[in-house]
Amino acid sequence: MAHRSGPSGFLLTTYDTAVNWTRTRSMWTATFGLACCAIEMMATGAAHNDLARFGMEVFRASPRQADLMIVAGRVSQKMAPVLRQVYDQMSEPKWVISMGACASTGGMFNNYALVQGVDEVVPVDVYVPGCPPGPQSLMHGILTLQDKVMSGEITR
Amino acid sequence: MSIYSSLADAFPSVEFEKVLDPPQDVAHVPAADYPEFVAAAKTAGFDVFADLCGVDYLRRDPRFEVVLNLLSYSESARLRIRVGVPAADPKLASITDLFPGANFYEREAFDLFGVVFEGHPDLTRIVLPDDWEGHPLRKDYAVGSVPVRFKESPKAQ
Amino acid sequence: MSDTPNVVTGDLEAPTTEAPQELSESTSEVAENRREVHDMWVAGSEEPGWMRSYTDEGAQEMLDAGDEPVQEIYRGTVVTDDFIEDEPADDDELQILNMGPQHPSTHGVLRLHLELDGETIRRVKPIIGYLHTGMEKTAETLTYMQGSTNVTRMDYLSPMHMELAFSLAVESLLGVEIPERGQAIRILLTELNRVSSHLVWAATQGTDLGAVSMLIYGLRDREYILQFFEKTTGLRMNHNFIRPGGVAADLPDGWEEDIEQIIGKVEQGVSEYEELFNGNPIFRDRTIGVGVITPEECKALGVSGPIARGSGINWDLRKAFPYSGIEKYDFEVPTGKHGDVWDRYIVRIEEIKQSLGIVRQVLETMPAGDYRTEDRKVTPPPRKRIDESMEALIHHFKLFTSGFKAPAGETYRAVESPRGELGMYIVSDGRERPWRMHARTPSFNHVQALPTMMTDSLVADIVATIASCDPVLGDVDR
Amino acid sequence: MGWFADMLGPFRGFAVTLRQMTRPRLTTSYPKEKRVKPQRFHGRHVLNRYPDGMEKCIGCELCAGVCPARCIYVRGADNPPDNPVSPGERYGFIYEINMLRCIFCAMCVEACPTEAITMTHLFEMSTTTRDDAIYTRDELLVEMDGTPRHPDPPNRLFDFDELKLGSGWMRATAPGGRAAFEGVVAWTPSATQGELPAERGQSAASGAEDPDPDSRSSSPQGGEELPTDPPDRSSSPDGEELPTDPPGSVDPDSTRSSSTPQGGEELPSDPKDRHEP
Amino acid sequence: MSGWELFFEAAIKAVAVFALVLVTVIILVWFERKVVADMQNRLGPMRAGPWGILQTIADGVKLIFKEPVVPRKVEYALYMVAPIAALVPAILIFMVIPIGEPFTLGDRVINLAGADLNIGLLYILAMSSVAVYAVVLAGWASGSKYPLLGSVRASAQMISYEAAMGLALVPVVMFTGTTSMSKIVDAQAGDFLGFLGVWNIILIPSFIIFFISGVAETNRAPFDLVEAENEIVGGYHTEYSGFRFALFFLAEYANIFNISAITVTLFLGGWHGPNFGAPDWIAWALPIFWFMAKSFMLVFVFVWIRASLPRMRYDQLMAFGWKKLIPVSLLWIVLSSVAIAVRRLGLPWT
Amino acid sequence: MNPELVVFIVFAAAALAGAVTLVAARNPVYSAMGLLLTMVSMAVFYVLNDAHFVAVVQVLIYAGAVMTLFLFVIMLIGVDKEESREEKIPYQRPIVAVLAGGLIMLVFLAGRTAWVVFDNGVTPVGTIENIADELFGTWMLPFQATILLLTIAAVGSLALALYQGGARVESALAGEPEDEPAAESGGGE
Repeated sequence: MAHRSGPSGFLLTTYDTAVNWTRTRSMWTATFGLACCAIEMMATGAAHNDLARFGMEVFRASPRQADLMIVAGRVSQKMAPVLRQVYDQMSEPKWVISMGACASTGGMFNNYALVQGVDEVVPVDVYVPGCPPGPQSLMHGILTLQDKVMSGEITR
Repeated sequence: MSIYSSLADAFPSVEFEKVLDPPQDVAHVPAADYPEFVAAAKTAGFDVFADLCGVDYLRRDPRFEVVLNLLSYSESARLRIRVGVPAADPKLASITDLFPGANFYEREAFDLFGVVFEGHPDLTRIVLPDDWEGHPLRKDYAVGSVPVRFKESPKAQ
Repeated sequence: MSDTPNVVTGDLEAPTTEAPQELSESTSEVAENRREVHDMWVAGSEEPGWMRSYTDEGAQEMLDAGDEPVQEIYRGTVVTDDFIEDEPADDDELQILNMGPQHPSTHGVLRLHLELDGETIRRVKPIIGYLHTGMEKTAETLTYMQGSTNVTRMDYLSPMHMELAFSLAVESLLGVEIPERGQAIRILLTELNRVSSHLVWAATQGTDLGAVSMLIYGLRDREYILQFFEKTTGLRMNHNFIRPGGVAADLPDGWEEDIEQIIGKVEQGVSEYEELFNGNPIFRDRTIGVGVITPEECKALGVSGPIARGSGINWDLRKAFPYSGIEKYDFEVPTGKHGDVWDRYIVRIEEIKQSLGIVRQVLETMPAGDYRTEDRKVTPPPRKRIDESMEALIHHFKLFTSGFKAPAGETYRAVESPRGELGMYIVSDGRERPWRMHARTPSFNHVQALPTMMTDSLVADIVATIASCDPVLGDVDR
Repeated sequence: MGWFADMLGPFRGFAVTLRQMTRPRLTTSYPKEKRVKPQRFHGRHVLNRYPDGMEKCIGCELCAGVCPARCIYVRGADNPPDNPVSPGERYGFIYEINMLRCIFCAMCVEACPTEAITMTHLFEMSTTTRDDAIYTRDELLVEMDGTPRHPDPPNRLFDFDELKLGSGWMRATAPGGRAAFEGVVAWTPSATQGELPAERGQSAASGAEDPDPDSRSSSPQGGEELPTDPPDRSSSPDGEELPTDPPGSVDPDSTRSSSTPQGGEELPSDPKDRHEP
Repeated sequence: MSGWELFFEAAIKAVAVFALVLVTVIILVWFERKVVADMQNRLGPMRAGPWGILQTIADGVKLIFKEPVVPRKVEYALYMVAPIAALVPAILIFMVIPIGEPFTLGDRVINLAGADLNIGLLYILAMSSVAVYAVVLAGWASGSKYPLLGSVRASAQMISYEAAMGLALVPVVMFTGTTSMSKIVDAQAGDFLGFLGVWNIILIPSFIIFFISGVAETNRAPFDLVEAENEIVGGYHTEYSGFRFALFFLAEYANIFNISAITVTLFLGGWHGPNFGAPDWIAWALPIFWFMAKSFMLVFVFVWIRASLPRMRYDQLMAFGWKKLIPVSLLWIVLSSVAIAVRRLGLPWT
Repeated sequence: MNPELVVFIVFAAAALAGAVTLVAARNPVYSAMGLLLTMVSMAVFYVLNDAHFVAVVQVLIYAGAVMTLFLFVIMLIGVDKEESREEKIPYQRPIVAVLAGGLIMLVFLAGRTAWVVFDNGVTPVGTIENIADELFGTWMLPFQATILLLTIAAVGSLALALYQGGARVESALAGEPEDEPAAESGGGE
């Protein structure tokens, strides 16, 4: 969609917007809970914060059906290939939220065992600081991602 | 406490040391006596396996030490067993036949310190990938930290 | 097995079947396992070959940034990477299933290597290390002052217990006494933490057995405790609140009402869980007689906590080696008989009630006074004093730049965490950082005991058993 | 009776789930409404100013030293004599926090001798790049009126009510464990927020019967003495007078209500007023 | 009436039924998520349209535009066929369910059902027994182990409960004397004491057995071991993504509604219900309303069960089916046939 | 050209394709699917001939139950194994050729025969009643005897299977070794 001039441009834009809207409203999450952040991710899904409001309570155990991978927790050197593999198994379009200090940069564990930032392994769309980020911080990250998705075009 | 003294009588080569906080005994066991001592401790009542870990006293001889914690439910007593392991030949008998619970702990000590437990059924790396080089909890193994990223710090440039 | 070298390495140029490991006595077994690894790694069969060599037991380093995966995905077409040969069919009955490390019911990143005969499990091998964080190494770089931030992230469901064990160990090295109020606050927070941890267990146990609402209910009731923790410590988890020398701050205003509210909410919640599960025939059938472990096995494997108590071992460190003044409070130690999932369920539910009882006693008998030792080598001076006294300012600077020194020696202190005996072994060389810090974490033993509980049970029993062990992988791998 | 309960057993679970439908829903609809955060909440850091606009940071690097994640980078520089930035000799001319490393343990807040760095209730820090999460001095410094700067002001989720609150942890840890110092205002006033009140009703201060901490032998090294005159009338360390506000009158959770500066008029005469160069 | 005329009528009805199934599923998914949320003190979907009413549409459109990955090891043809094989029986079953009162158009009576087969019940059983193929094929064709486990579980489960389901229907057939769905509905017309419908609900054991088997046939909790997320990841649809997964999703919910609708038709009086003397223009739609209302009430029960019960284990499931449901339904057949015989022929000693 | 003919042609082609698949497919699952396709097509033919009941029973019993069991067994006994291409019967191919020729001749002969069409005015409605009358009236005793025989055969074959390769069948059929669910399943159907 390089050229979007003329009357069809409007249609295409509407089409893009509509599809992106569905994507933001129905972003199914791959369960990639690793450590502390996973517990907060669960808490985000629980009654007090309710991820379901975003249509996101559908945690898919199978990465094939997931749109979003929330890397929740520290990624060890041993886990990194698995992470990459789960990412590869997800079908396009897919997004990654790096939740928490450990996933984003290694956090306070600046040592031999951890991958210092999950963006060394998979492309990350949104970083959520916090250790662990509270449910609302995570939701802010999700909203940031939704903004990002809405502003982009359909890639496929 | 009789449970300690009976052990002390049986093993004159073992040095006992009293610790007050928390009250318990620490046994300094020569590596040669280690499995027999553990077996004796088990029969003496310390039949619960609690903990096993390695320590690297870099500049001391023997350089490594394996620390074993046993527990007695009946006497509410603890026993800490410290065994020196020389750096040149870091080998120690495995006690997995006495305490199956030592299995993972010995693997961990092997993984992180390189202490080889002879007679262990499956002495492989446990927490680190199999192809890892080195034993990270040794003192001569670097922490492996990377510089923290800043905008204006000299390292970030 | 060995005729498909590419399967093992995924590398056309330099095929090798040699597993790069030293001192391994079971290389062939590992290699054999490796061939199967890709089948069931996470969800599917389709693993690009380049990944396989790295994924087998984890990898030390990642691919170069420019290295693209071999796999090409075309929209709507078959993914082809034809250099991987199809494996020959198995003639034996056993099929190998890799559960995890990313599986919804392995509570994090535990990986189980299963040999299945139909749906029956013949052999289990837990593989851990996917969350190895190097905390024991990090602890050697942090001062005792900062140490709590490190240990609190080990067992992320019971951070207070981790902090307490660390603080107790450091205090036993230092030989400082904690004021009564500090001790009472510690007990209050750790017992609340026990409740919140057990609530997460209840949530996961329920949801792993398929009762989806239980996940929400457990986390819902835990939220009240977390809110209190947040009010007290400023953080919902990983509090860094119990420190060597006492606690970081006093309880916030109105804490009594909060505690009353928590007790009310959790008691109501627990009664609801019992209503949901106790009489439910499906739940009973799925838990009674499942995942049995005997007291002898518990002792030999070092299994502690509710699992050991579920087997009938009447052992609780709070009774046997009381810490932090827990002996002043009145509580029972529930035990089971059969050591199955059901008994552990009963024990944990009862422990929630007992802990709430302790919390209520603490609420009633909270002493006044200092909540942190006033040893200036350990505790920073009151902020007011910094302005007034040069000495206080020096203490402040000294403490926050280099921390405090602990006398040389070694110590092992254990507390009863929600999962069992949580010990902290610290070797000090007389400086302000531990020479060696080792955490004896209960989940480590429990994961080790999983094969004992699981062998010859069904696939569905795996999840029930894992959930009833309530392992926290941060606790296992550290 | 027992058999009856047994028979009902399978169905009692249904009653539980059905009962929930009559209960209120607990959900906070986040983008529309936010959870009320407690005073001590550890949020994003800010660098504070004195009421006259001077920066509080003196570039002493205590925060950087104590940070377990090493996520703070500070460089101090001598104050320019003609236009001093901070009241002391030095000021922090580079101050960066890598929020993605930060674990929000608030050790920096405890360490800071001048209360320069405190934590607000801001929690919305998600970024799309790693660099955006590195906060520089410009972003961390509060405005002259004490409002923290936010890197993304047009953000629709921006809540101005949250901005001026915070520093609860600094106040909570100020007594250093001593009951007698609880409720003692021991910090300098900040820009327009004036002198922040002590965290209300620290229970020992309001209810302790131990009147004379000097007689105790629990402070052997410090040799400090209690302040002779209580700096804040409302919360005396002697514990004889109760705080002027009854403890229940203000919801401790409600950060909004307690955010009003209470001691503003006392500022000029405060003895600890260190901001005069 | 020529063959083509019939053909077109059938075609129109088929399209209408398909549309109805789609719309119902869209509402159904939203309904389920809302009800489950309500049972868990939550709000449920809120941000897709008002009260999240467009949630299902968002899900569906998103899935359609998602990349359908086809893993390397699949059996291509069967992998592709399986999702369709899941949806077709679901829609075919719905074809025979009368959703409202027949009305006359010109000189023809048009049934509000796709087709009014005189062997409707058997047809339903046949179709639901074919539905298992989708699950089995999906699991097998995926060429990976979790789906295979799921499909093995599915085939055993669905065969077992098919038997119980069929047996549960025998008393209904005996009671009403027909296997045509519309005639079964007709047999439940009229009321008792002025307000209670004369429904087949008096065959309560049949009703319960049928509903339980129906829950099992649709692989819903507590019988959802086929796709038990905590055990075998996604079960048979683990390897499916994009719109193929959406087809499975659609089929599952269509089946839920089917079971509810069949139960309503067989036991709860179908579209019968009080009309409160409503005017004609509204009385026309009232049967459809009653039908839908009753069906959604049963859907609510589905959701309620899911929110309340833990999942059964494989062996317990089989034991429950073979050792409890089938013997009970056999016993009930005997009892009810005796009762019916007595009602028709009188007591032997009179 | 009426719709019935269209339907017939389509499903006749499907039936043939299914039959060919059944014989030709290497993978037993595909063979089973081919058989399934043929059966369903047959059911459609029954419908075209107004034999609704037979059609439904065809689907219910053969497609629904029997084939599912086939599949179940095929999957459990190693799906990945290909059928052996070895010919075990001597002179297999010539025999098949002769038989095929005979079949084709039969079809031609059948096509030339003048079929007697009964048209006694009996509407196909009520087929169930007719069948039931026949089964439970006229042929009551043979019917029951057949049931008994089939049950015995099922139980016997299972017993044999259990005797030879015990573990497999046990775990295959229920995952519950202590019961004999297989025997029950024979009775239940």
